Amino acid sequence: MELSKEKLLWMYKKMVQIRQFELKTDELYKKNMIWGTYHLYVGEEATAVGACAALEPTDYITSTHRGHGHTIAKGADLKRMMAELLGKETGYCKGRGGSMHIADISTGHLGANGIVAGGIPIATGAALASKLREDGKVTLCFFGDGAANTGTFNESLNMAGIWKLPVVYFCENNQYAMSAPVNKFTAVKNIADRAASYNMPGVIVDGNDVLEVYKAVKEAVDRARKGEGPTLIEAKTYRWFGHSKSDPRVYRTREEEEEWKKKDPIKRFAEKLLSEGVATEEELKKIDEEVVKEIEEAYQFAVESPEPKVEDLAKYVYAEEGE
Amino acid sequence: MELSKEKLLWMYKKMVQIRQFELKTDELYKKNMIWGTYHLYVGEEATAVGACAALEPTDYITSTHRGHGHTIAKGADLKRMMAELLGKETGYCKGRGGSMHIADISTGHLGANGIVAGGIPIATGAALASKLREDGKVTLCFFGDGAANTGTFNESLNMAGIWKLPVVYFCENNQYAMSAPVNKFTAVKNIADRAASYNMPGVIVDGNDVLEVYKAVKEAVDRARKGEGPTLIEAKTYRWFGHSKSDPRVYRTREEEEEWKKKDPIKRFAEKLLSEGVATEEELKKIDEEVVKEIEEAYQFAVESPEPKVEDLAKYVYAEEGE
Amino acid sequence: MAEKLYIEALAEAIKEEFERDPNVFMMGEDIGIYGGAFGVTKGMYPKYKDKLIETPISEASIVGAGVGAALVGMRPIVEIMFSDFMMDAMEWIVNQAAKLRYMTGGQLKVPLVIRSPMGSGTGAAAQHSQSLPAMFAHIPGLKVVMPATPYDVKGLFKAAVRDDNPVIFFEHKLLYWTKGEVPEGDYIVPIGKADVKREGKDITIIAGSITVIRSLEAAEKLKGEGIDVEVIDIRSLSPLDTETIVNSVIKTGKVLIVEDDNKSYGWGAEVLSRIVESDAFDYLDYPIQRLGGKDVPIPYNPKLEGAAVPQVEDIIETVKAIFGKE
Amino acid sequence: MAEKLYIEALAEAIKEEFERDPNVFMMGEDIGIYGGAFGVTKGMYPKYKDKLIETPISEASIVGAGVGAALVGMRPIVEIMFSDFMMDAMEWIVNQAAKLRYMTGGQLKVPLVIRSPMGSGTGAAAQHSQSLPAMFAHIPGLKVVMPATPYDVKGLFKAAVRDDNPVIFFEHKLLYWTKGEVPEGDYIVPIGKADVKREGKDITIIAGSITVIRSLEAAEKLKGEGIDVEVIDIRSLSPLDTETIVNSVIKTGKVLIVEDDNKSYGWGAEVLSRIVESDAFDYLDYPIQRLGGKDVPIPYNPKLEGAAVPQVEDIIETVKAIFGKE
Ligand SMILES: Cc1ncc(C[n+]2csc(CCOP(=O)(O)OP(=O)(O)O)c2C)c(N)n1
Ligand SMILES: Cc1ncc(C[n+]2csc(CCOP(=O)(O)OP(=O)(O)O)c2C)c(N)n1
Ligand SMILES: [Mg+2]
Ligand SMILES: [Mg+2]
Repeated sequence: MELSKEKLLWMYKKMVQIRQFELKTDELYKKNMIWGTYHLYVGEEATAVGACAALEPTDYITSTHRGHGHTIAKGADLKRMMAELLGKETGYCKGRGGSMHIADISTGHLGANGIVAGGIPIATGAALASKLREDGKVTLCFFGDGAANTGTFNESLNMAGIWKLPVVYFCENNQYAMSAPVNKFTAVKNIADRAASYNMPGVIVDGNDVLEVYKAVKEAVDRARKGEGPTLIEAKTYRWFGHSKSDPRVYRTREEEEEWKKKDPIKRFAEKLLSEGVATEEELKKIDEEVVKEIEEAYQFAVESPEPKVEDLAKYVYAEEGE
Repeated sequence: MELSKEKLLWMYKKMVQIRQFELKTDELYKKNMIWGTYHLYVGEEATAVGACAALEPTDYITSTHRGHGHTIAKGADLKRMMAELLGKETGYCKGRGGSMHIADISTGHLGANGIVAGGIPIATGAALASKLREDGKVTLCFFGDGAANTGTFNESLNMAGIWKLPVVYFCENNQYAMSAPVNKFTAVKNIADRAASYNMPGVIVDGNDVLEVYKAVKEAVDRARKGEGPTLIEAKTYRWFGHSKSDPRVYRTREEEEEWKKKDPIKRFAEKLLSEGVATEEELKKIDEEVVKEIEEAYQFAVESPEPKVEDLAKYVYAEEGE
Repeated sequence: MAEKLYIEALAEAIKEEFERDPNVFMMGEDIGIYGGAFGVTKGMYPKYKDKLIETPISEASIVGAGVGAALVGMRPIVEIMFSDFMMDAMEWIVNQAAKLRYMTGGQLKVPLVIRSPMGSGTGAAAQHSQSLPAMFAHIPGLKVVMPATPYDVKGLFKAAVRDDNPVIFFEHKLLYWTKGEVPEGDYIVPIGKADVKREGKDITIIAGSITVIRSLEAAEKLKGEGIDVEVIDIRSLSPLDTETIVNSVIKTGKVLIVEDDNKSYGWGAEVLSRIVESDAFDYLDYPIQRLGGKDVPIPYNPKLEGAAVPQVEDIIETVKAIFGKE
Repeated sequence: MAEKLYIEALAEAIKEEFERDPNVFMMGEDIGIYGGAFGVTKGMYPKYKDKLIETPISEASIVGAGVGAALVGMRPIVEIMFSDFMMDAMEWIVNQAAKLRYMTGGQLKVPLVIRSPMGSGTGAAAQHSQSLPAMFAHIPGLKVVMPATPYDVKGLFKAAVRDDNPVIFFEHKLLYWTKGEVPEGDYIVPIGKADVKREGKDITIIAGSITVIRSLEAAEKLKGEGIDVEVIDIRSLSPLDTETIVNSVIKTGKVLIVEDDNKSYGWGAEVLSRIVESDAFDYLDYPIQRLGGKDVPIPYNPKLEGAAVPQVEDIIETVKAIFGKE
């Protein structure tokens, strides 16, 4: 493997962080500690981590309703994420946004979005800004298979195509948009095939293989940074849990789920790291334990944090002068 | 030619009607007799006529801001069209709609539309209705090259693709969307290539050859009627005049315009009819003269028609019960 | 009469309309086997398979295709999963559905129902919690209703489906699991008629959708304070039943308008204006009060979220203040 | 001071902002060599080539990309060719631009200007003629302005570009070719301040955009009738300058609100409500009157079109009726 051990273990750790963060989220929801809804990322860890590993810290991402994974992979603080889920003043959104709206401008994260495809034009605009300013930044736009059927997919990819914007459209095809199977609701075999409509390369990757994801994104990012324009990448993966908090998954079989769970991206990566001698079992175990501790700390931080004050309800509606 | 002489001469006549109607419109506008704006169809006669010739009278079309040609080709009454342009109570829209909103439900014309791509979802919905009711009707959706970059293009063609709707998406690529050259604003060489994204055939035709247009549309309509799904057809053509009433055409050269005018669809068709012995010069001349008379009659009708009454301003906002 | 949940009454109305008219069908995301995000079509799937057209995530074209199907004689019901997502379809609501009839001089008609849950109170934050009926009521050509009770939701839904105009049909999320009496079989609640949900002589509360329920609760509690509250359920914003409102105001002389929309430029302003412009004006013995949503996006934190829209306590306090009790 | 056309003053403001701040640029359809549908950017093209990003017909993504560029520090100006087409971009205006700051607890900001011509009077019919600022004023997080004069359009445009919030900037089409005094160089007209465009003591007319011009003309003619009209240009709907309005009403005791929006659920209702809720209420010696657009889509025929919105004659008649002159 061409990547340094440090980087590889960073990737491993991020994937484990995501998994553990999501499991904790689910636990807290079931304990009635999380308000509203949430969309778990479990099973898709390789896509966020592989993609973000190919970015510079100053590069931008846009995320989705299923955004915890992207947010962690781009480098956000688990404490402030957890605090946000608990609606606390110390959260990334000061408790105003919750699960679907976490942004972290310090790591180039322009925001999760409650609107399907919400990030597609936003990423396009961020990339346009980079082109106008020649700041050398690349924007990576995460979106789901369902988002590929929305209007702005056509509009924005066309814009990126004609302007050769430094943007990577990264489709996480987890086989379903809520209850809608991708092959029944999408009139094309591979979403990546739609790239041909926009004068950009279309690339399909195994979304459960973090290194394959990394490689494809790295190539696309390099092209983008060199001014050669956008790429559409489709990563085939699977969400293990229901769409959101209360989804009995009547639209798919338990067998199908089991098939995909066999392709667990974390397990696969761990096995690769071990078999290629990059890391020992102890090293990985140590990481796993570190993560458990971090998640626990994040949880403690969140629980102990204060709630926003009701009298501050109207704060942040408008930016004040000089803010 | 496989088509009957009667049909061929009908096609010729329709093309001439469109041309003459538009020239009269331009004249009336310059005499300040037409309010608002209008979008001339001159140069594109072969696309409307070739396409509508392939439809049954009970089939549906949706049209655009540049809709006079489609409306005439689908069989509308020139008198009521002209009356509409003059804002008269006898017009198709009782003077409420004007150039951009003519519909003629009696000929299956579901309306011109002032919104670019306005007809795309509407046609899709009409075709969905036909599929649900199994009424054997086909909907043909006219739209411009500019409309192919809008959001609903992606949404609607995807829907038609997954549901195999009886609809023909007919793109009149007249090389410009207002001042925007298609090759600069569309990130794909041929708009028809986008069909691949929607599991439907994409067909490119010479939009200045009425018979070629007819043939391609006929094939698509037959497929649609048999339940084999939608088709995307791109007809390459050119508008001779400015985009709308007052466009000095600074975005293109007079030479380019002259090149295209050499491919005058009416002249080409006339020559073909003559050279293949379908019609004599006298026959065509007779048609030309008939049309001049019809246009003049339409004009007289329009001029002599009453205006809507101001006290009827709020009529037609809502359908009343039992209407 | 049987007690039913709001969501049951609505589902009943949908199924009865499916049965009544072969032209009625429904389009929307996840409305098939999943039963819709709020479960309105749950259990309909095997039986009404042909009536439930499940769509990709394409709000603009879902509504646009609804318009197209309506133009050729169908009577589509479009479900928009959260009414916030109507913003993606505004073109097809405002520029197409609302105007096609007028623009064609009465040639076309658009018998389309767009039904959608609105409102806050579920922790879904700013993009999934708005109450925006006032925006739609501003557009001529649309009818806008927001039934508050199981009885009304069934009757108004049937009226909406049978109406030859586009009807925007708002269902507040928190109403789905409320109960009330619902007759078996067919009945209509006419669009454009307000309803006196509670008679009273001291003050008129004008409310709509969820705020009707909250106002009724407040009214019960205010009885203990000796204040006899009349609660008018506006039900339909467009057309607006000014007459019922005016009659009540003439009777009570005091008005509180309670709306779930953001207060500024909300529907309460129009209602207030109509009262001021009416004969009732001279009967007012206290300035008209408006209690509306705060002018903020809906926050996630539950305490903030609750504070963003009028609650029962807010209504009670405001009424008490009007009567000088505090 | 030089007399300039509204459209010239606006173009001047755009160019000066281009020069002032490298982060300012403009996106829109046909804004390059064509100069925009109404000619606002005519002649800018060769010099400001890099500042004028011409887009495909993709309103949703034009606004959405504007939001994205704004998030990373640019100050985009988006031209929507006709404000009716904002309906295609409502998602990006209402659910994104207006809310991103709030939803992220103040982390993000969206310094975006969306400017667009509105209104009827050009025979463009229902889909190209609406005045809808009230819809946008209902959404917290947006600022909404509609300058009526060349002076204001330049100053307010600069304020809008420099504002850190999304500003919806409405230009009535019929104003482009009106004239007025415009200073050279930089000046700001603050957002959120109404302006007394004409002082008078007998009645307050509250108007915005085109209706300001019509009200001023009416006021001149009413002078001959011995009626001294004060005309307030509301300028900004959000924030709304209640204070200036209230002060004027206290002075005159009579109010006519004249709006180009459809009257029902228009901005006039909010202004009326604010007056009723204010101290000015007790100073009213005549019921507040609203003159608004008729609740119809804008028709094509010029006579019908003219009748659909308040004209100078309508204003004069209404004022005269208030003073019992007819
Ligand atoms: C515009 C819009 N329509 C509908 C929804 C409701 N919704 C939220 S997530 C979702 C499915 C998204 O599927 P996909 O894009 O594949 O992402 P995934 O959930 O699979 O990660 C839907 C329909 C929404 N949030 N926004
Ligand atoms: C949604 C929308 N955006 C912009 C416009 C303004 N407009 C009218 S026609 C037109 C160009 C359309 O180009 P095309 O689709 O190629 O049709 P053509 O005019 O060439 O026939 C534009 C931008 C509009 N009417 N609707
Ligand atoms: Mg998915
Ligand atoms: Mg074109």
